[in-house]
Amino acid sequence: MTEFLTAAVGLILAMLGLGLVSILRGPTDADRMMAAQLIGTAGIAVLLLLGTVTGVPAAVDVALILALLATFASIAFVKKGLSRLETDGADPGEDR
Amino acid sequence: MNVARDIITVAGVSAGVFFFFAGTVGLLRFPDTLTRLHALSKADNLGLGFVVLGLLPQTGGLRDGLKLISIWMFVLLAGATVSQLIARTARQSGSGK
Amino acid sequence: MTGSSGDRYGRAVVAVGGSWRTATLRAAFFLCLWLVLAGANPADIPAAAAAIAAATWTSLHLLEPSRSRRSIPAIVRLALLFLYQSVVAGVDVARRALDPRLPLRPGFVFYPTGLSRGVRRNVFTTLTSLLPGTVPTGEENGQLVYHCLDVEQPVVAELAAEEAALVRALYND
Amino acid sequence: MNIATVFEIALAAVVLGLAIWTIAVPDTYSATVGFIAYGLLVALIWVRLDAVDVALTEAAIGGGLGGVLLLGAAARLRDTEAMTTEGPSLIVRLSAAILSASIAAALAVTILLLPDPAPTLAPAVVANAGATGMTNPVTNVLMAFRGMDTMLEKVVLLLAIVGVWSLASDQAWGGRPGPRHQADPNGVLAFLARLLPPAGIVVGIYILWTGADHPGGAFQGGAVLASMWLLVIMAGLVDTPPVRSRWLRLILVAGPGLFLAVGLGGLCFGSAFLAYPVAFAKPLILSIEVAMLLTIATTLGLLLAGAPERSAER
Repeated sequence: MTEFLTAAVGLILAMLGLGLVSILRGPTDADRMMAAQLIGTAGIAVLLLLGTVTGVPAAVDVALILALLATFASIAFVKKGLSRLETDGADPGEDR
Repeated sequence: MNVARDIITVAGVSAGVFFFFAGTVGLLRFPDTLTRLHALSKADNLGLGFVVLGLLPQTGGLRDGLKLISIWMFVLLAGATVSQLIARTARQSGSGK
Repeated sequence: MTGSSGDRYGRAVVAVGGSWRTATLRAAFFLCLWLVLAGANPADIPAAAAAIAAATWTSLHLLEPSRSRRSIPAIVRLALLFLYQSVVAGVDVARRALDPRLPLRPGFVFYPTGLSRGVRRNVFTTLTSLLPGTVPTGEENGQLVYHCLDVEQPVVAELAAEEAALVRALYND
Repeated sequence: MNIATVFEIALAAVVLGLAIWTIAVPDTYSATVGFIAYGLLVALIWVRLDAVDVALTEAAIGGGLGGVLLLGAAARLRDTEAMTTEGPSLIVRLSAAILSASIAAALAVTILLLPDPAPTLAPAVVANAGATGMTNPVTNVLMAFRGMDTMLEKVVLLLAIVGVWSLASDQAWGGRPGPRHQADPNGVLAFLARLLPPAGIVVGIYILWTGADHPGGAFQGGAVLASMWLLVIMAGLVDTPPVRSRWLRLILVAGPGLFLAVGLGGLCFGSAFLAYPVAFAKPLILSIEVAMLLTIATTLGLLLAGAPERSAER
């Protein structure tokens, strides 16, 4: 079982790496914004499997933090940093 | 009993790996930003869901299982809202057409 | 945190006074979350109480209680429906990604929703972003704009069915 | 070759590849995104090395808050980058490369020269765990065995916030930090900022509380609370507090202040500075950690919000 789960971790990690290559290549910023989301799913899957394989229950807590903070990073990507907020406007097309 | 558990784990985790694979293939093959976003947000969320399902029999008890499920719920909520924000950015910058 | 405390306290009092029921329900939810995270341990009571109180207070501040009636069976049906839909959505994307011909007919679809702007519409778009082949990309002229992988699918009919299920479960007023 | 080794090589390859990409990419925004992804992935390495406390901190700081700080800087730089066409000169690039390479080489040599087994105080830490009544060795080291270092670190955080505030112009002094964030109160961002923070508060306090016996602690918990606070600020639901607020300043000094008070108490009634009486060690440490949680969450949030820019009146 351990061997199987370790192999699964390796495969998901490889998928994560390939996905990152494709996302970070762009061409637009919107593509790159998906990076945190990709890590938020694939990275958490790796962590949960790793926690089971190595018998570290606290890995689940790291996954929990990653779930919250990958969201936070994604939102920061969308807002492109705190200082640019006023010029960017959050959603000019939506309400007015 | 143990065999049944292991079968669930193998099946769940394999399905999870398959969906991560499909998601990455989609990221590589789909033509524009918004279609790639579909691949990422749908396939990877389901992949994580199946990994969680597969790990449930290996956890120590009910609470650990619920903890895994609640992590998946957090990811689903985050993925569903963040993908809308990214989609809006992509549509406004006109790359989705 | 402090500068605007006057009006925020005022609003909190109204919200709490108006619906103790909502506060209790939310506190119960956060209690469940704590129990799932930390387990039931008598030594944890002070921390759990602080966490639940802080979370409930924040939640009442940020999200005003809704007054519409909820139906538990309809909520369960909604949850199962969306769980099923998210599996279908994943399979759908996987099928399209792995098909050598890459069957995509992407495009935008406009959907006129009957839900009011704000939390209701956000709940709807968030749930429908789990539907197969659709991602909500914002609003234009009061209509929701969905990006679809395949515009030939009956997207608008499906969305209308989801909206009806959501209204039955949460916003039946 | 063992299957676990294959996995470790894959992990190292992904992280190293991402690091090289981050250095090589010319665009600042892309480099920042790469760096945040790198921070989130390094957390996986720490879990693999059984250093879960470090993994939590890396995820919280490297992936979350630090990345957002860099994004803010990148957004400012992007405006100026558009005007300046030439990059740094060849000599600057070369000397930066030589400097980085020599630091990396020195680290590698040091690690290779370590005796086997490496010198460690871990057995001593484990043997004395009973002294505080807490079973997480990292918390024992941070709060008891090396308590002085931890206290001074918190003072450094306080100095950092004073440094950031001192960048304010005279008119804005005492006002609200950062720009006022505008976002549609009915939009998706506001929706997430209404739902997620309450759950984030429960998680943050849980991370603090579990730190006594399992990986976790005030810093990681505080970082989670700070990011939830910033999420609400970024969604425009609340404004940053004016820095002249007395309550705010009280919270900022609460952690180090209580730490110092307990330390002086040890000097007066006990044997040494920061010597906890054995019977009260755990409650004292826990109350310091609670005060620390508030201080760290507020300090990190304010550090990211920036210098005061607007007067307190709306």
